[in-house]
This record gives sequence, structure tokens and C-alpha cells, in this order.
Amino acid sequence: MLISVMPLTFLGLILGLLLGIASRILKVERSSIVEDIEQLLPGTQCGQCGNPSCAAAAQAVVDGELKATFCPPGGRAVAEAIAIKLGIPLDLNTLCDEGPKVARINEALCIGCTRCFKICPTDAILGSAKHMHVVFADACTACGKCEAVCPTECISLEPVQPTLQTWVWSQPAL
Amino acid sequence: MLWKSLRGGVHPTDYKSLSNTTPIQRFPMMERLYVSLQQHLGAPATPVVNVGDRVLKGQVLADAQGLISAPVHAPTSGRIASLAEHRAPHPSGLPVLVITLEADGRDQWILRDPIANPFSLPPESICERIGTAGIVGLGGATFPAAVKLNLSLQKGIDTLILNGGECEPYLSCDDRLMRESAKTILRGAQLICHAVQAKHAILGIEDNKPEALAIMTEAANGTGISVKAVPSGYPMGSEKQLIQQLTGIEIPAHSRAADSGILVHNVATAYAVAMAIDQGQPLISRIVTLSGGAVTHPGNWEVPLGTLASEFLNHASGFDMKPARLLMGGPMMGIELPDLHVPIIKGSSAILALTEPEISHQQSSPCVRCSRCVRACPMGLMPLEMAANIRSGDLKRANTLGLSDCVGCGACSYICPSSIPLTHLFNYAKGELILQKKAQQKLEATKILAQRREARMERQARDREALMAARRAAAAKKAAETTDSDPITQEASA
Amino acid sequence: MSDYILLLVSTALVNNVILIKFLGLCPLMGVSTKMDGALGMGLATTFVLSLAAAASWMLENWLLNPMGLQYLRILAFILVIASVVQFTEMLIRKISPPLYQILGIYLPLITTNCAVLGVALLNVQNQHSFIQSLMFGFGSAMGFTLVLVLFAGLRERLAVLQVPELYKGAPIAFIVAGLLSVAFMGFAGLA
Amino acid sequence: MTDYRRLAQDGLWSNNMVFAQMLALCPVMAVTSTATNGLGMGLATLFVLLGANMIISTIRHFISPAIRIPVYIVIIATLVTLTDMLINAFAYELYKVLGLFIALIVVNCAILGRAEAFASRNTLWDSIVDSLMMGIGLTWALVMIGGVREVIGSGTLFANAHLLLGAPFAFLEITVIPDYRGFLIMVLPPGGFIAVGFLLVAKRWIDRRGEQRQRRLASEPDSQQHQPSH
Amino acid sequence: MKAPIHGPHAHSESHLPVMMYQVLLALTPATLYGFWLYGWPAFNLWLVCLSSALVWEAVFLRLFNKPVKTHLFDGSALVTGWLLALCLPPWAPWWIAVTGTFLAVAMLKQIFGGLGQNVFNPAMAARVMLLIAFPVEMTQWVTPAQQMAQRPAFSASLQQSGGQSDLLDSYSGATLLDSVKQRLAMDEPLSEILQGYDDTWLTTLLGSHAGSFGESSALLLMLGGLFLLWRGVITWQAPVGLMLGLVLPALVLNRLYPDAYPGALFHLFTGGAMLAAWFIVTDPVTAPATASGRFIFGLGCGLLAYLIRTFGSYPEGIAFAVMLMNSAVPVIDRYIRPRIYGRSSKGQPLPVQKIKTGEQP
Amino acid sequence: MNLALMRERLEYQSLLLGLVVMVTCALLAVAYQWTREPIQQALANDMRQSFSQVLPEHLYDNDLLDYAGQIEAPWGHLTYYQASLAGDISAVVFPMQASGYAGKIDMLVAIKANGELSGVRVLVHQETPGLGDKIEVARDPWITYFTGKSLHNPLPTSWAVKKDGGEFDQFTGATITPRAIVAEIKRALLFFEAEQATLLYPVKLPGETIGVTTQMQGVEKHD
Ligand SMILES: Cc1cc2nc3c(=O)[nH]c(=O)nc-3n(C[C@H](O)[C@H](O)[C@H](O)COP(=O)(O)O)c2cc1C
Ligand SMILES: Cc1cc2nc3c(=O)[nH]c(=O)nc-3n(C[C@H](O)[C@H](O)[C@H](O)COP(=O)(O)O)c2cc1C
Ligand SMILES: Cc1cc2nc3c(=O)[nH]c(=O)nc-3n(C[C@H](O)[C@H](O)[C@H](O)COP(=O)(O)O)c2cc1C
Ligand SMILES: Cc1cc2nc3c(=O)[nH]c(=O)nc-3n(C[C@H](O)[C@H](O)[C@H](O)CO)c2cc1C
Ligand code: SF4
Ligand code: SF4
Ligand code: SF4
Ligand code: SF4
Ligand code: FES
Repeated sequence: MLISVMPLTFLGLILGLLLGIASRILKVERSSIVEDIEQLLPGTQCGQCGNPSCAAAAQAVVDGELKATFCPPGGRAVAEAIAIKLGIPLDLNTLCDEGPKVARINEALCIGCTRCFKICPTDAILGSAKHMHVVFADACTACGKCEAVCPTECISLEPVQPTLQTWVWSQPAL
Repeated sequence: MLWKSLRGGVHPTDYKSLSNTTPIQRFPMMERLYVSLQQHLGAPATPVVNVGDRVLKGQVLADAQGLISAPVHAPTSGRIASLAEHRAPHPSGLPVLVITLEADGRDQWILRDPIANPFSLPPESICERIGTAGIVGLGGATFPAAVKLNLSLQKGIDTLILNGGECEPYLSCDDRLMRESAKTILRGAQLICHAVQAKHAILGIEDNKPEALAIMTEAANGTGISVKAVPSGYPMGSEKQLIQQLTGIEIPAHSRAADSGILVHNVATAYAVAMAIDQGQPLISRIVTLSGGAVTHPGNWEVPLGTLASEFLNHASGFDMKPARLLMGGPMMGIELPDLHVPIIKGSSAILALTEPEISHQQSSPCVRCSRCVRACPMGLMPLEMAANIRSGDLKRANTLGLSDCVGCGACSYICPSSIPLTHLFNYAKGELILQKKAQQKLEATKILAQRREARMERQARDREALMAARRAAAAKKAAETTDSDPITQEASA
Repeated sequence: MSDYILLLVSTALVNNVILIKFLGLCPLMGVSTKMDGALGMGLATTFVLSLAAAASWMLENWLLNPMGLQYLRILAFILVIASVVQFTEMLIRKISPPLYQILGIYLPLITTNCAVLGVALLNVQNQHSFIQSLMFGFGSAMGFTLVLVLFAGLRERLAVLQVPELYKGAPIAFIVAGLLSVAFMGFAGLA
Repeated sequence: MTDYRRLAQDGLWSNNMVFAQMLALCPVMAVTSTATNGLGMGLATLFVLLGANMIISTIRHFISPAIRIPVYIVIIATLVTLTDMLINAFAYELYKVLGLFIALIVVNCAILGRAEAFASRNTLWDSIVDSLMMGIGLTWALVMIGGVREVIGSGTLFANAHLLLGAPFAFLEITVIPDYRGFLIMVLPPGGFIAVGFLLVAKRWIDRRGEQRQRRLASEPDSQQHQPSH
Repeated sequence: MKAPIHGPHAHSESHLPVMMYQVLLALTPATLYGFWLYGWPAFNLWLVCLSSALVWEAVFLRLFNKPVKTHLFDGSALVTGWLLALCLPPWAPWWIAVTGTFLAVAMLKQIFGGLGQNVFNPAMAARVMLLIAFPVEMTQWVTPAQQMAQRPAFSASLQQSGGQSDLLDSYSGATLLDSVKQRLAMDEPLSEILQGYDDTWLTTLLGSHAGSFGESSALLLMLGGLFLLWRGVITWQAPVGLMLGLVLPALVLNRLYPDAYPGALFHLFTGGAMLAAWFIVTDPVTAPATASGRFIFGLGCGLLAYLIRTFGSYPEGIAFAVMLMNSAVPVIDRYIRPRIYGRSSKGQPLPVQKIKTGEQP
Repeated sequence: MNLALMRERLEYQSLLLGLVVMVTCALLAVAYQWTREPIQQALANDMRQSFSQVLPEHLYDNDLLDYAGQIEAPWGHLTYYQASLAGDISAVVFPMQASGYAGKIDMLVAIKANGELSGVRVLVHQETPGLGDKIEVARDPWITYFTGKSLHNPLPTSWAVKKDGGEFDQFTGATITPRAIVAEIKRALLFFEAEQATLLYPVKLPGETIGVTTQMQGVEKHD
């Protein structure tokens, strides 16, 4: 009995010591959020997410290269936990892409209240009080904030019209 | 010398004999000309005339704007009737600004000043003159010639290659031009050589144009310009392929011919250069091939720029039958015209009206990996792989597979037995990638804007806080002095 | 010599670990979407399998057998394999980041690859000598790598094909794996 | 309060070890040439899974991260060896069939995965429920795959069930297609892959049908809400 | 506005169905010869294969919601069915044919997405799967000489094709590859085994040995192949590669051990080598996309086939070899690709090469 | 609190892993002790079961496992078992291994003292289901046809499958498997004939006991 337990116990002691030492000496600093996410992951190291290990997957999801639902072994629970942790929407396919838009101010209706000017996060609106405002299309991100604050509803988000310079071939129907 | 003949490539039926047997005819001036402000690659020209102005033939209507652009001249004398949007000869059919010129019938030239002894002038001034003459590459790309020449001059050019390949089926405008104006073309070549200080010049002509070859060889005798036959095959006339055929040099990816000391120009461009320097004539007309199975009288015409394609077709020929497709340019690289109500521009080498059998188009079926496209691609790409990745939405992978090296020649689409619109897919992907890049750039720019704004807001908030604090302090002081209520203190404490 | 070659051929092709022996299927399904990843995984597995074959041989012949502890075999093997792999991973990560990019990132995956333990146990079962054990481990790993790379190539191609919705992804991958297994049956009798 | 229903649904269907997580594939392929073998393997794995989860969730607070994996693996290995001994001693016929693959339950990635993902962060009870559900999910998957392969491959179902479950269960052994020629490929290695492939398609199809029904149900309440007001 | 049509506005003459029907035409001589050699049962087999291939194709096109009419007659299902018929034992019963075309058309082609999407050669993979699933039926060969001496009547042939007769027993014989292999395994010297066949390669060229329905006449198959080559439907790389792959090792081993290893011509003209060379490895869908890739593909098929024939358990290895190489196609396509103009073979841009000056124009 | 700190300490980690290993080893050691008997019993039963298939009941009254002998055969070390009836050796049983179509075929051959086959059974094989697996008695009685055959019946030249001009049936479409088995049985008979004297010499006197476990390697070792 004793004899059978001893050698492997000894082995266990040594390996435990070695790994303990190794984890200390060989520690590589990583960002804490990545480590947190890695903690959430199953640690199956199955590679189904396309990453070679859970640690790499954690890095990738933090970098925004993976959706929260990337981990099949983790299932729904892990996806939710990650989404909460990173504050990203879980169901990404509800977002639909309608093509680029830009804000346009109807000159006739603008009263120069400057509310849009003040709220635009990218300074895309130019103008001064009591004068007509215009949108500098190159800076507008179509966030829609100006549309919401305009008292005369003169701002609308409109699809960007292609010009000869910006037109490109659309995908062929196959 | 025995160069390896064109790698890949295809051999479409060339149909050149439809139009290359009759001499170039001069097309009559129409009553109204629609001069587009965008006849070249780069920024559109800005108008320098007003509606109602009277202009003379050769007068500048619109000037170059920005680094890459070219001016536009009046093809005849007359009155500016309007400056308005008009459908562009462009696959999108989007509108472009067009100056409408009402011809007065007198066709009166503005004062021309030919340069008497161009070879005594510094090269830069030749380039400048070519620029003010509105000359752009007439081989299809319509890249402003002056820009190309200037840049080439800086890089140092050893050899000028004149492109007489004309590998597109149907087209014979360069062929006829070489047969009829050999001397002028060679003169133009010498002028270009001077403009970029090139030591040699080679004229490459496909061997399916024996007459032009003979005439040019004859004319070039003693000029120091060598005329060489190149095997015919599409796309022999493409810059990279022609250079390789004639010199054995392969232009590396991401680099230009000029880096290797080579400049390529189309023969018609050389002709235009000679006309501009020696005659003082800006580029106001070009040779256009009219051809196709549906056309009654195919042939080549010298057409004033701005002539409507519909008027050109009606006056020059008329239809035998209802055409299945109307094209501007050759069938391989040319564009489909939704209708003929578009003006001829500097890049219009041909107007083609094709019949159904000539197009031989079929409903596309799945790719069977027959690899004919791989064999056909002159650039050594694997179109089937790029197309499969584009179809499955992986544009990035398509790009790493060589999308950026594709010259869009259409050889792969031509040969594909499954009629897959390969070139369309590639151009779609190229456009989409450009849009993505632009969106990315915009995102970064707006990020900076947003950060700046945030910083400003913070600063303003701090300033306001400081101001308020100061005021409060002042008010408190005042309050200590006078116990009377003061509007300012009230405001401050509110 | 020719015995060893036969052993290699037999383990790599005829009795392929994945397709015929059914070991290491999870990484086959997991890490085979890209050919580069598959190659890296194959290399790392080759390394670990050879190491594990050697370590387990020593364990068996120097510790377990002399002391009559064969019933602790699974435990001892897996303990040593897991520790060695974990240790190697940490070591490589520290001393050679480039090597870590090529090999190391796949190492954690390999602990849970049953091919490693499977090969170690088969070695014992077949009473292989030390050299034979090494050969067996190495040959199995070669077979593993071969199949992984072939399969990854096929999956890369499947990814851009117009596979019907219901079959896209895992189902068609399994069917292809089945066909690959059919193809490998052709090697029957080679060794 | 833990949502046991959800644990059950995850384990049995939506996060099934084989059909969703795609782990534990080696035993799945290797021993499922008959439904009986699948059942045996499933039960053995269930036992190990349950034991491992219970132990690990009990001692989870004592384990430091550096030696986490070796400790888990040692525990699992012990349980597997136990199972191996027990089957060898008391179900020798089954042992002959399951053979090497019992030992390989150790590295069955699914078990370590469950230990890491669930047992090491949840209470004992939750872990027990989870491992039971996961184990049953695995077992039915194995039986399913074994059944499909067996029926198509040799025309029988639960052949040799008495070896596993004892003579009373001999009634399970059915000959589905009498005088069947056999479609050998299904009981040979390729059949395993192909069967899983088609079962995945079936699961996807069912899921999709379910979604469609859900969507229909989701659109119906609108009309139902109006009805009571009338 | 109507979407603009992208160029090019001219297209070559060759279209997909035309290619497929040319393949069928090329197969015709060998098939007709097969009818003559193996009688009515062979004809029944051919008919069942073709019609069931079409039926499965239609059913699965329907199932996957594809336009049945546009796809059904593109000729690809016919080619697959026909080729499958040619590599089955000539008197195989109907259900072998129906199962085979199901495997080929439904499982190996439509499930992958239909024409052009499959990664394995449908006919070959189906043949292998049939062989593994029904080894008995798939290894029952008819001796042509016996058949021609005493042709079974049409009614008897229907029974045979229906799988309800033991007619085959009195006609059966082993294929040349099989009997040579088995007798070599029993340590008989080759010269002795081939004694009855001293004009081996000539007879196999004309095709009068037991074997698959369409594999008998190497000559007629080669004729069909040359026709395809002439029409530009196939290229020479894959066939030449396959033949080299079979011939080279055979030459070497035969030279070293003439009594244990048959010679090059034996390998070239027996079994499915010729059919594979001209019609199977040339299948565009399942071959690499570059010329050199195709050569390597063919070579690999030949070498593997030789390996399996000579050292493996199966007397004929072509089908396995093709499947194995099919699985290597993506790897080949990845590493064997044309050099892009202006780039090195690694994909890096070439160094800029200045034009040489000083040369007189 | 304390625990979290302690978990980071080296000795803790080492001791913990050691402890876990110790506990699990101990557990296994106990289990081993407990299951050893039943496992050996199961093995022995399995073998007895096999013996009973190749030896008719009336031929022996001893426990063959107790009568195992060792001998060097031309193909390696061999363990054989003697059956005795009322103290007389009536037959020997020993394992043979044929090379079948898909791998080794382990079988048990029982030869009566007069050189006649008492029975042959296939224990483990990997032949193709539906083809080669007809050698299992559960699927086909083929293997029972050897019972009663000897080197004189049929004559050694006829010890081959019919296809090779011998006596024994092959299966349709599967000749390799039966051929291998026939050849192997013939080899067993030839070996018996050559080593008859040794094989039939009693390995021990009644009443002597020899441990079972050490003797079973010959049969146990199949994978
Ligand atoms: C596929 C392809 C085919 C071309 N074919 C011709 C041609 O036949 N003739 C020609 O002058 N330019 C042709 N070009 C344009 C040349 O590449 C090059 O732009 C032109 O010769 C430069 O001369 P330019 O600047 O005077 O137009 C072709 C370009 C491509 C991409
Ligand atoms: C220095 C230099 C810069 C050039 N930049 C451009 C450019 O930005 N876009 C462009 O289309 N052509 C540019 N060109 C002209 C090209 O080299 C080429 O002649 C032109 O793209 C038309 O060639 P193609 O018709 O063969 O495509 C440039 C030429 C030179 C010498
Ligand atoms: C998948 C497959 C499995 C086979 N399995 C066996 C087998 O287990 N035993 C056997 O003798 N032959 C088997 N064969 C058949 C052999 O390859 C060989 O053709 C046969 O043994 C020759 O016998 P015959 O001369 O009676 O046709 C199998 C064939 C195939 C295709
Ligand atoms: C030259 C040529 C060879 C072909 N060879 C095969 C073949 O070997 N097997 C097959 O199933 N189909 C073959 N086909 C038909 C077609 O490619 C096949 O149905 C596709 O593999 C199905 O996607 C061939 C077609 C052509 C044009
Ligand atoms: S909110 Fe409306 S009115 Fe006010 S500045 Fe903006 S656009 Fe003008
Ligand atoms: S939409 Fe957003 S970014 Fe654009 S102008 Fe309005 S506020 Fe600014
Ligand atoms: S030519 Fe067309 S069908 Fe042939 S490989 Fe290219 S894309 Fe596919
Ligand atoms: S269009 Fe692009 S891919 Fe196609 S042949 Fe031309 S260069 Fe090659
Ligand atoms: S069970 Fe996952 S690798 Fe074997």
C-alpha cells in the first residue's frame, strides 16, 4: 500500500513545486481584461473559435475580432458573461447596415439656434447664432444627434449620393 | 530578338476588317456640342467662361484644377448656351457638368502659336505646352499627359515606347492613324522624347496590322525610332505586357514604368502632341471607330469632342438592325452605354453597336474550375480563387491573392465557359475595398475631431468654472461691502 | 532499419491516428479552419507526442513496472504529460516569443488531445522498445499533421463554396472527414 | 436561484456536448458502431463526469491556478481508472468492446472542459445537475449515433444489449431490417463521421423549425392581445 | 435604373454544356465496345446509371431549391453517371447502380452545393464507397470470352440486372490485376503467372480481359482522350502525370526484380489506368487549377495507384489514389501557383529593373 | 482571506498537488486490491469459456488454467494448456495467430491426443464485417467444419481453400481470410505432430497448483 502511494506522491510534490516555480518565474504580463475574459472561457482549448487557445481567443475578443458568441463549448452562458463584461451587444445580427448616410440641413427652415452646432460630437456643423448652419459632410458620422435636437426639424439624415468620383461597381447578381 | 510571346491572354475574333479598310473621314460639325468637364482621369476642369459668352475654336472653356487634371477647349467657335448637368459617358450613367456650345458654323480658330523650334526649348516648357493643350492619354486611361511627362522627366526616362498595339477587337482608329499620319506620329514621338529627355524610342505594332507596320517602318527610316512587330493577342497593348514584350523588363508590383526608365504613350497621343506643338492646336477632336454588327457603314471618323454619340451614329451610318448592346470603347474594356445621348470625349476610341451573337453572352453557371481563366490571365493571377473569395464576402483574402495586381483586362471573363462575370466581381471588390479604406480614414479623422472637441469642451468647462469662481469671489467681496441685494450676486448664487 | 520505416508508414498512413484509430478528433474539428494553424498545430503535436512517448516509456519501464504499479498507469502518464506540456508552454513563452507564436500557442490544446495519451498507452500495450516508442509517437504525429493539413485545406476551400445552408460549416466538415477516411482506407495492407 | 431548466436544456440539446460543443469526438466515433456500445460509453463517461464535477466543485476553493489543470486531470484520471477497473471486473464483455477508450475518457476534452467551465466556479448542487445533464446529453447523442450507424450499417438495433444491461434487456435487441445486405461503410470508420454530419444537419433543421415556430408565436400574441378587449 | 452591364462585352464560344457533351461523345466508342464485350446486362447497367443519375440530380436540385431545368441538362450529371457505369463490374445489379449514382450525385455533389462545388470526384468516390459497402458485388467480374461465346438472352440479362439470377457464376473470372496480385502473393513467379497472357499488353490495349465495364479497351479510351485534348476540353498535364506516375516505379522495380513486379505497360493498360488518365484526373472540378499543379496531381495519382496496387490490399488503386489526391488539391493549389507579373514567386514585388542604356536604337 | 494568500505560496502548491496525488493513489490502491480478484476471475472465466468452446465437455474434467505449460515454437514463445480426463491428457489447447485481411486473427486451437482437431475458435479479429467476419462462430458455422479434421483427413496437400485446390470452402468475395486461417491451423497441426511428446507430457501432477496470472500472457495479449 504505502509503497504504491509514495513514488507518485513524490512525483506530484515535485511537479507541483516545479509548476509553481515556473508560473512565478515565467510569468508574462497580460492585460487584466484579457485575463478576466480567459477566466470566463471554458478553457477547453478546443480551437473551434478559430483561435489556437482560449487565451488567444480572449485576446481576440477584446480586440474586437470575435463576436461574443464565438465559443461553442461555452454556449449561451459564456457569451452572455462576455457580452456583459465587455459591454457589447450580444446579438449582432440585429444591426442592419443601410449604407452610408450624412446629415443635411434644410436651408429654408434653419433658424440658427446653434443647438445642433453644440451637440455634434465631431464638430461637423458650421455656423453661428442666428445664421444658417451647414453640415461638413466629411466629418459627419451620421450619428443623428443633431436631428434629435433641432427644434424646426430641418435636419435629416440622407443617404450619401454617389458622384462620378465616388461611384463604384455594385456586386453582380449571381 | 526572340522574346517570349504574351503570357496568358486570349484571341478574340478581331473584326478589325469591318472598319480598317476605309480612310478616316472628317465628321461634320453638329449644331450643338456638349463638352464635358470630366474627360480625363482626376479632378474635373473648372469652367472659365459664362453662359452667353462667345468663344472661338480652340479657346479654353475650362481650366485644370488640382494636381491631376486637364483643361478643356472649344471644338469650334460659337456661343455658350448653358452650363448644366448631363448624363456622362460612364457606366453609372450619373450626371456630369457639361458646357453646351452652340456652333456658329464659322469654325473660327483662336490665334494659334505653334512653336517654331521646339528642340531648342527646355523640356519643361514642352511639357507645359502639352498640358495647356489639354492632351490626355488617348490609349484609354485618359491620364493627363503633362502630369505623366513631368513626373517621368523627374524620374529620368531612357526609352519611350509608342503603343500601337490596339489589341481590342473592332478598334482600328490607331491602325488608320498610323497608316495615314505616320510622319506626324513620329514627330510627336520625337517631341515626347525631348520632353522627357529619352534617348530611345520604340514603336510596337501588333503583327495583325501589316500595312501600318510597313508604312511606319518606312517612315521611321532615319529617325532613330525603331518599329517592332509584336505578336497579336489580347491584351498585348497593355502597358506592362507591351513593355515586357519589347524590352524584357517586368514592371514590379507597386512601381511604375517610369521607375524603370520607360514611358509608354499611345500613338494617337503622340499625334496630338505633334499637333499641339507644331500647329498650336489643342486636343479638340479625336479619331473614333464606328463599328459592330448592327452598324451599316463601319469606319473611322475624326469627331469633334462633345458631339453626341447619337448624332455621330445617325449621320455617319445608321443601324442595320436593333443593336443588342451599345458600347463606348472596345468590347473588352469599353463601357456599356445605357443610351446614346452622351457626348464623345477624349477617351472615346470607339462607338460599337453589337449584335447578340457577337456578344455571345450566356446566363452564368457555377465555376467548374476549368482553369481557363488562370491560363488566360496575363498577370499570372488565379481569377477563380479571387472570385470565389469575393463571392463568399472575403474581400481581404481576395486582395492578398492578387486583386491589386489585376489590370481589369477582362481576358478571364472572356474565356470563362461558365460566363462568370469575373472582371465585374474584381472591380466590385476593388471599389468596395476603396470605400472601406475611405470609411476607415474617415473614422480615424472623426475620432480625432471628437477628441479635439472633448478637449475643448473640458477646457471650456474649466474656464467657465474658473470664471464663476472668480465672480463668486468678487460677489462675496462686494456683499461684504454692501449689504444691499445686488442683481449680480443674486445671479451668481442662483 | 526497414522495420522502423514500416512502422512509420504504418502509423502515419495505414493506421492513421485520426482517421482509422479515432484519436485526436477534437483538434481535427477545431484547429482545421486555416492551413497555417493546422501546420502549427501539427508541429506542436509532433513535439509533444514524441516527448510524451519517451517520458511515458521511461515512466513505465523505470517506475511503474519495477514496482508493480501498472494500475496507476493512466494517472501517472497523464500527470506527467500535462505537467510537461504546461511547463514547456511557459518556458517557450518566456524564452522565445517567435517560437511561441509558431508552436507554443497550440500547446495548451494538446494536453486535452487524446492522441497523446492514446499513443502512450498503445506503446505500452504493444510492448514497444524505447526506439519503437519514439518512432510510433513520431509516426502518429506525422499522420496527424498530414490529415490536419489536408483537412484544413479542404475546409478552406469549403468555406468559399456554395454549400447549402443546412450543411455549411460543421456538418459538411464531418462528411468530408468521412470521405477522407474512406480515402485512407486505400492504404490498407501497405505495411 | 439557479435556473435548472436552463441547465437541462443546455446539456440535453442546445449546448450538447457532441452536437453543439463538438467535443468528446474520439469516443463518439470510435465506439458507436452499435447503439449498445454508445450507451455503455455514455454511461461510463457520465459516471466520470459526475464524480469529477462533484469533487472539483467541492475543493475548488483550495486550488491555486498554477496547478489547477494537473489537479483536475489527476482527479479525472483516478475516476477513470476506477471505472476501468470496475468495468473490467464486473462487465468484462463490455470491457472488451470499450477497451482503450475507457482510459481515454481522461483526456476526453469535454470533461476537463466542464471542470474548468462549470464545476470550478459553481456550487456542488449546480455542478451535479450540470454534469448529469451534460452526461445524459452525451449519452443520448452516443446512442443516437450508434443507432443510426447500426441500423443503416447492419440492419439491427441494440445488438448485444444483454452484455451491457444484463439478460433481462435482451428484448431491446431488434432486427430492424431482416435479411439486410448491410451497408458496410456505416459500421466502418467513415460511417462515424458521416453519421455525425447528417445528425448535425438534422439538429440544425429541427432548431430552424423551432425558431420559425417561435417567430410565428411571437407574432401571434399581438392578435391575441386584441381579442380579450373585444 | 437598370444596373449597368460590366464588360467584357465579348465572350468565347465555349460554354459549359458543350464541354460536357463532348466528354460524353468521347466516351461513346469505349462504351459501345463495352456493350459488345459484355452484352445486354452491361447495357442495362449503363441505362440505369444514366437515368438514375438524372433522377437524383433532379430530386436534389428540387430539395435545395435550385432551378431544376437550368441545371439538370448541363450534362454534368450525365457525365458522372456514365463514368460511374464505366467503372462498375459490367454485370452489377441495378441497385448497385442506383445506390452508386445516389452517392455520386446526391452525397458527393449536391450536398456540397452542386456542380463545381464538390471536392471529391463523384464517380470515383462513389466507386470506392460502393466497393467498401458491397465488396462482394463489386468484385464479381465477367469473362468476356465466355460471354461472347454464349451471350445471355435479353430476358436473362434483365434478371441479372435485377439481381435475381446466379447467371454470373458460370461467367465469372478474376481481373488480370487481381489474379496477378493474388498469385504473386503466393510466391508464384511472374513469368509463370503471365504465361497464359504472353501478349498481355496487346490484348489489354484492345481489351478482352475481365474488368470493369468501360475500362477494358485502353485503345478506345485513349482515342476519346485524344479527341478531348484536340477539342481543348482537357489539357495534357494530368494524363501525362498519371501515366508517368504509374510507369516510372514499374520500370524501376521490374528491372530490379523482373519476377516479382510486372512491367510498365502492364500497369498502364490494365485496370482503370486509361479511363482515369483521360477522363478522371482531367475532371476540372476536382483537380488543381494550375498546369503544374495538375501535373503533380496526376503524378501523385499514378504513384499512389501503383503503391496501392503493388503493396496494398486492393488489387486496383486508381480510385483510392484519385480520392487521396483530391484531398490534397487545396494544398497543391496553395503552394503551386503561377508567379504574379511583377512579383517574385513568394509574392514580393520584384526589384526595379532599369532599362539598359547605351544600346543603339 | 487566508486561503487566497496561502494559495499563492509555493509550498502550498507543491503540497497540494502531492496531497491530491497521494489521496488518489491511495484510493486507487484500495480499489485495485478490491477489484484484482474479480478481474482475474473474469479473465479466467473468459478463458474457461473459450476452452469450453473448443473442447467438448466429455473430453476433460480438469481446470485447464491449472495445467499450463511453456514451449518454444518456431514462431515464438507459446503457452499451452492441457486437458485431462481422469488424469490422462486428452487434448492440448493453445493460441495461434493468423494474418488475415485486416490484421491479426487470434484463435484458439484444441488438438486431441490422437492428432484430431477437437475445435477451433476465433477470439479476436478485425476482418471486415459481412465478409471476413464469417469466421466468427456466431455468424457462420464455417469454423466448426474443422472439428474432427487432422493431418490425415484431409491429407496435408488438401489443407487449402477450394480456390487453391484444397478441401475447405472460402467465402464469396473473401478468400484471404479463410486462406489465412486454414494455413494457420495446418501449421498448428504440424507443430503438434512435431512436438507431440512435449505437448502431451503432463506439466504437473494432479494436486499441484500454479498461479494463474503469470501464465496467461499467451492468450491475454491481443489488442
Ligand atoms: C488590358 C489593357 C489593354 C490595353 N490596350 C491598349 C491598346 O490596345 N492600345 C493602347 O494604346 N493602349 C492600351 N492600353 C493602355 C495602355 O496600358 C497604356 O495606358 C497606354 O498605352 C498609355 O498611353 P497613353 O497614356 O497615351 O494613353 C491598354 C490597357 C490595358 C489595361
Ligand atoms: C509618375 C507617374 C505617376 C502616375 N500616376 C498615375 C495615377 O495615379 N493613376 C493612373 O491611373 N495613372 C498614373 N500614371 C500613369 C500610369 O503609369 C499609366 O500610364 C496609366 O495608369 C495608364 O496605363 P494603362 O492604361 O496601361 O493602365 C502615372 C504615371 C507616372 C509616370
Ligand atoms: C472493403 C473491403 C473489405 C474486404 N474485406 C475482406 C475480408 O475481410 N476478408 C477477405 O478475405 N477479403 C476481403 N476483401 C476482399 C479482398 O480484397 C479480395 O478481393 C478477396 O479476398 C479475393 O477473394 P475472391 O477471390 O473470393 O474474390 C475485402 C474487400 C474490400 C473492398
Ligand atoms: C473533362 C471532364 C472530365 C470529367 N470527369 C469527371 C469525373 O471523373 N467524374 C465525375 O463525376 N464527373 C466528371 N466530369 C463532370 C463534372 O465535372 C462533374 O460532374 C463535377 O465533378 C460535378 O461537380 C468531368 C467533366 C469534364 C469536362
Ligand atoms: S438646430 Fe436647427 S435651427 Fe438650430 S442651428 Fe441647428 S439646424 Fe439651425
Ligand atoms: S449626424 Fe452626428 S456627426 Fe453628423 S452632423 Fe449630425 S451630430 Fe454631427
Ligand atoms: S474560366 Fe470560369 S469556370 Fe473556368 S475556372 Fe475560371 S471562373 Fe471557373
Ligand atoms: S481581369 Fe484581372 S484577373 Fe482577369 S485576366 Fe485580366 S488581369 Fe487577370
Ligand atoms: S475526445 Fe477530444 S481529442 Fe479525443
